[in-house]
Amino acid sequence: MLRVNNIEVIYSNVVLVLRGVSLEVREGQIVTILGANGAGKTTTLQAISGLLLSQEGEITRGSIELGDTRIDHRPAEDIVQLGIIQVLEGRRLFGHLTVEENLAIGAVARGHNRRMIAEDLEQVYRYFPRLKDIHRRISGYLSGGEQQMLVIGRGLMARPKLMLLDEPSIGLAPLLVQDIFQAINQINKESGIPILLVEQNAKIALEVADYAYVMETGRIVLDGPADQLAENEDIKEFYLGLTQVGERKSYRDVKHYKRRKRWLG
Amino acid sequence: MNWQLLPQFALTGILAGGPIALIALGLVLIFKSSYIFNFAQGQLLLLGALFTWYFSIELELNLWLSIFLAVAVMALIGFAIERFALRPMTGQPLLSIILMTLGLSQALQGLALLVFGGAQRNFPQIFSAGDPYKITTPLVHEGNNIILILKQNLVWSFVVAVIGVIIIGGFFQYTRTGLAMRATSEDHELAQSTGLRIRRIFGISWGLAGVVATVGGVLLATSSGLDLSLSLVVLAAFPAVLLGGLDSIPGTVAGGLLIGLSQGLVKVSKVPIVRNSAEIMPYVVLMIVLLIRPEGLFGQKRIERI
Amino acid sequence: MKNDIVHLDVQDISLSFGGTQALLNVGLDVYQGEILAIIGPNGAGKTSTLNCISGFYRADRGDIFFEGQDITRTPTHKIAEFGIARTFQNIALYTGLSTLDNLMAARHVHMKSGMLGCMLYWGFAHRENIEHRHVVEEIIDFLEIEHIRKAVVGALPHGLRKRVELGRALALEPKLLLLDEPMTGMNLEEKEDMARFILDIHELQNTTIVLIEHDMGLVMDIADRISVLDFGRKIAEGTPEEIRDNPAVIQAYLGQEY
Amino acid sequence: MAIQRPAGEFDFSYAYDMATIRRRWQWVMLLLFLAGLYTLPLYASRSVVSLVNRIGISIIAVQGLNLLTGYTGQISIGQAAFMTAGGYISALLVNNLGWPFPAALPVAALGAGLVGLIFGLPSLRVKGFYLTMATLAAQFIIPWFTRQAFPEVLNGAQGLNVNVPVIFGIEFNEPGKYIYLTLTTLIITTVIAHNISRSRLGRAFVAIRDNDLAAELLGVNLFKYKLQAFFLAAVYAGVAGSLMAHHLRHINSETFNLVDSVLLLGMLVVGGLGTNLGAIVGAIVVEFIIEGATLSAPFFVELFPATAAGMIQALRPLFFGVTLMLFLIFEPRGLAHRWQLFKAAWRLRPFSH
Repeated sequence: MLRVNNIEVIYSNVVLVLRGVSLEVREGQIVTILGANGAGKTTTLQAISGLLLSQEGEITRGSIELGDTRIDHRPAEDIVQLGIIQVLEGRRLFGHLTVEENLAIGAVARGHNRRMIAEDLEQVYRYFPRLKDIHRRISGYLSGGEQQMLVIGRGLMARPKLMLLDEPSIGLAPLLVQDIFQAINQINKESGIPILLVEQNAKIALEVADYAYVMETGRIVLDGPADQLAENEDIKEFYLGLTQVGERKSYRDVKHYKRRKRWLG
Repeated sequence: MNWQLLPQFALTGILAGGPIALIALGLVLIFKSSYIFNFAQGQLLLLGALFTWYFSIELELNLWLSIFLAVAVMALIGFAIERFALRPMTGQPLLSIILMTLGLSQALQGLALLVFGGAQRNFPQIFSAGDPYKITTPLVHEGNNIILILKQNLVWSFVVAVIGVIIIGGFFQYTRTGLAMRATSEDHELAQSTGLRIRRIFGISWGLAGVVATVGGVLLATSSGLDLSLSLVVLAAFPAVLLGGLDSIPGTVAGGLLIGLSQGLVKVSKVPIVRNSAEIMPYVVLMIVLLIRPEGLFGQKRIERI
Repeated sequence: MKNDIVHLDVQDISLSFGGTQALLNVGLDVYQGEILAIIGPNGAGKTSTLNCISGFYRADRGDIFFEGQDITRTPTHKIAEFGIARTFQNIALYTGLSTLDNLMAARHVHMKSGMLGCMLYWGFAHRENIEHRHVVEEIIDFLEIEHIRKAVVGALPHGLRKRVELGRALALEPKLLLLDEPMTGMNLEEKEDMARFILDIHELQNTTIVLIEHDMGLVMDIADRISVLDFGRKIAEGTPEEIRDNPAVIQAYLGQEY
Repeated sequence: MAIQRPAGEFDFSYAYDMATIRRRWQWVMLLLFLAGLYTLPLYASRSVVSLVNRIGISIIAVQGLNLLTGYTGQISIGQAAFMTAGGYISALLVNNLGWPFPAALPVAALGAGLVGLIFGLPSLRVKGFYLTMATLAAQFIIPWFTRQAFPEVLNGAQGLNVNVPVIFGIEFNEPGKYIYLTLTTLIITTVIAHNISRSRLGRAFVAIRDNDLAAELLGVNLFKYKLQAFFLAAVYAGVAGSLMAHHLRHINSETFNLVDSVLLLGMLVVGGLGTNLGAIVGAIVVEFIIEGATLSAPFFVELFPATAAGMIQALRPLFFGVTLMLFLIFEPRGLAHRWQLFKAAWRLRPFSH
């Protein structure tokens, strides 16, 4: 349903961050993009969601299609109206609004009426019962896990056709990461919303995803069904931190600093 | 102290605080949606009053039609300011935005002088100036009951201001557009990513600010006459906004009334220097509040995270 | 290396904001020269604990002693003078300054020139600038950031900024180093570098280190001891092996993974 | 990269790496430039000399504002109020107590600095808009004080006539002479501002601007340094106010007003915040633009004959306001930044990247 065809992105007219990225998300799939910091994962999401424009970025080549419509060079608001919802990195929420107000924003932005908002709230509370308990709390005081639930819930309120999730696990405890990914999986399986997931935590991402792409310095270097990639030797070594024999390498075994002579005085 | 004057000055002070609160509300309106403190609000006020004067006196239109036209023109000017001056500033630091509105205030003040000239003008009277309301109080001074004298236009300005505040306060708290504005003021990029049309929201809030400014300008001009120094009145509203904590509508109203009251109270004094301090009272009160309760009287404490 | 002298003694501190209990009777003994890791779910109070130690928050109840001195109510900027430095979860560099000036700015507590001295500059302030530049260059060299010495830090990539921030904390010549998630958002290679720097600081300077980190593999590898917080309370403390097998920790934090 | 050295020029010591003026030709250029300025009255017209004199005084005030707003990040719209304080103190010392001007100037500066401290006090607990408002309070309270307090000494709204400075029997009674006072003071204030920016104090200021919470946790006493910034800004304002008062030979509560405060802030932004060059360039450019408003007044009188009398009063804010807005939109980092880019491009020519 979503096709990114060979796009190139330039920031502030000088910095080339994406050099020909192509990828595809099919109906009902969870697709993940893995890669190091600065590889261009977030930029890819922003190119799709139209947020590049507000970051002084520009798609200079290639195209992005949702179904049969081209959506590159459209502003972010229009793309949301088409049903592509991006959940930004870092659990960003409207800290001075209540939980329920935060959720409502997701629907208000798509012009839903009060009845639709009430229906959708029920659905979000079904996925995240914790949010119902705290629906009147000021969201700035929530814990990291609750905030992550809230921002995903806000995305759901917009009745998305496709969700883009940017690093939902960042800075979360292992247990919470599992909870969040379980919820992501459940949302995908029950409501069939396809999800494009950008993630540092390669292990868990490969567990839930159907298909995965690996990015390095603005290029897709590897792609394939998630279960196959999880068995790939390079992925094992560089993304899962395992040694040749499958043992984890210890951080204590890295080379150390040697003091050098300084020549300036 | 001239104690017998206290009730009179206190009450007039509070009533005078009504329009201050309304003007302050125009500031809060923009602040709540776009996190911009509009130093040019005084000039919007001035322009609103000047257009009303132009339509009603120069073009000899019906007064209410003139006000309506002025409101419409000012809403458009509000939109235009947002579109051409503030929108390019999206993402710039606080100082740049403060300076943009300061630069705007200078440019508009100069433009008003250039186009309309600097003379004092007669402004149409909306509320009759004579025939003040008289209230006989149970308080007694030198054998006579103290009688409070309230000018009609002062009372009605106050009433209009209060109505304006209630309408806008309700709009913010209970409508979906109001919610969208509150969200947008917190984080533009996030608001955009959720699909809020932030440009339209900024446009609406600047348009509304133009409307509120016009109403405020007309109310003030009808009681104190119209010349270019009208724009300075807003300087008394800045502290009112801060006393309220910058983003609280009830706080702003209380701040406006408090400032009106403080200005009324010092006039009771027999010491000339205290009596003459009415003009700086807003700022004296502000300094005291900043030192004692810096988040304002009603402001939310910011959540500081590191 | 590690010995039995208590370097930092956090005695049953409690903290609440806006009705939420952030910390409840949290106590920590940090021994001289050890690496103590604090782990726990988000919102468990890890950063709040660091904030209380470094004076950014004031504990409602409880006391904090550093090298035997009560620092519970010491003004925030004085705590740095005692030799406690930290890094931040979300990088908090001086974005408009170069790497070099960020580090020089952190020499603040070691420099002496006052307002008048700085206005006149020549003489003392000048000599002092050069003297401290030596220390700073040493750190730049150690962290391998020579190439970005004069680059404005705001424009640097995430991994390098994290490294400059560590450098800035080191420029304070801390006796106690508080690291708040020094490796979030880093790839494996960057994490290895960072781990190496932390271990080297620890070995070369015998600095006491308190570390918050979510990467359990890393914590297990480099920490001497681990404290686990949950809902503002300490639920466990011990060596990595003990923590790995602690049922309460598995239940609250780790899950069945480890 | 922030600083790129031309090829063939190497650093052989930290002292040399840190030096401001690195080459002999740079010294020569500087001295020639100063010589040109000092001999200005010999070949330039009276109005040019007068303009340069005014620019010089503005630069001093902007330099002070730069320390507070540019380096420390505390936005102030009260700089003109501290100029008022400095101007009045200096006038009283010279007129009423018969002090010589060279003694009155620094004392007026210190006096203004102390007044600045009072209005810096809220910086203990507030920042951003709130602090800006405290400086706006200065802009109301100080002029009000000069109008209302001690009318027998301060002469109310009328203000004071100020004596001409006399040093070694020389009366500095016309721009051609006064400019020497201004230029000499300006050189001293420039050197001091530069020294502050490259030492411990300046780095503490910028630390507060860029991340006050981190700065405090790394040992910077926020309150102390914010107050020092307020003090220094007001000291510079005091110097500028004193120079201007003795130049105009009159001062009242409106000599330096709110519009001037905005103007000074505008100069700083046009030039470039937090750079010493910016304070200088900004003041020059904005003063020239305002001069342009005066020169173009006759043209506008034909268009708007009704406003003929107030034409200059209308054009000055209009020109300044529009300039400021255009700069904010098209060159938000100021001319100093543009100059940096230009220098870098020149060095690397003919390659653009």
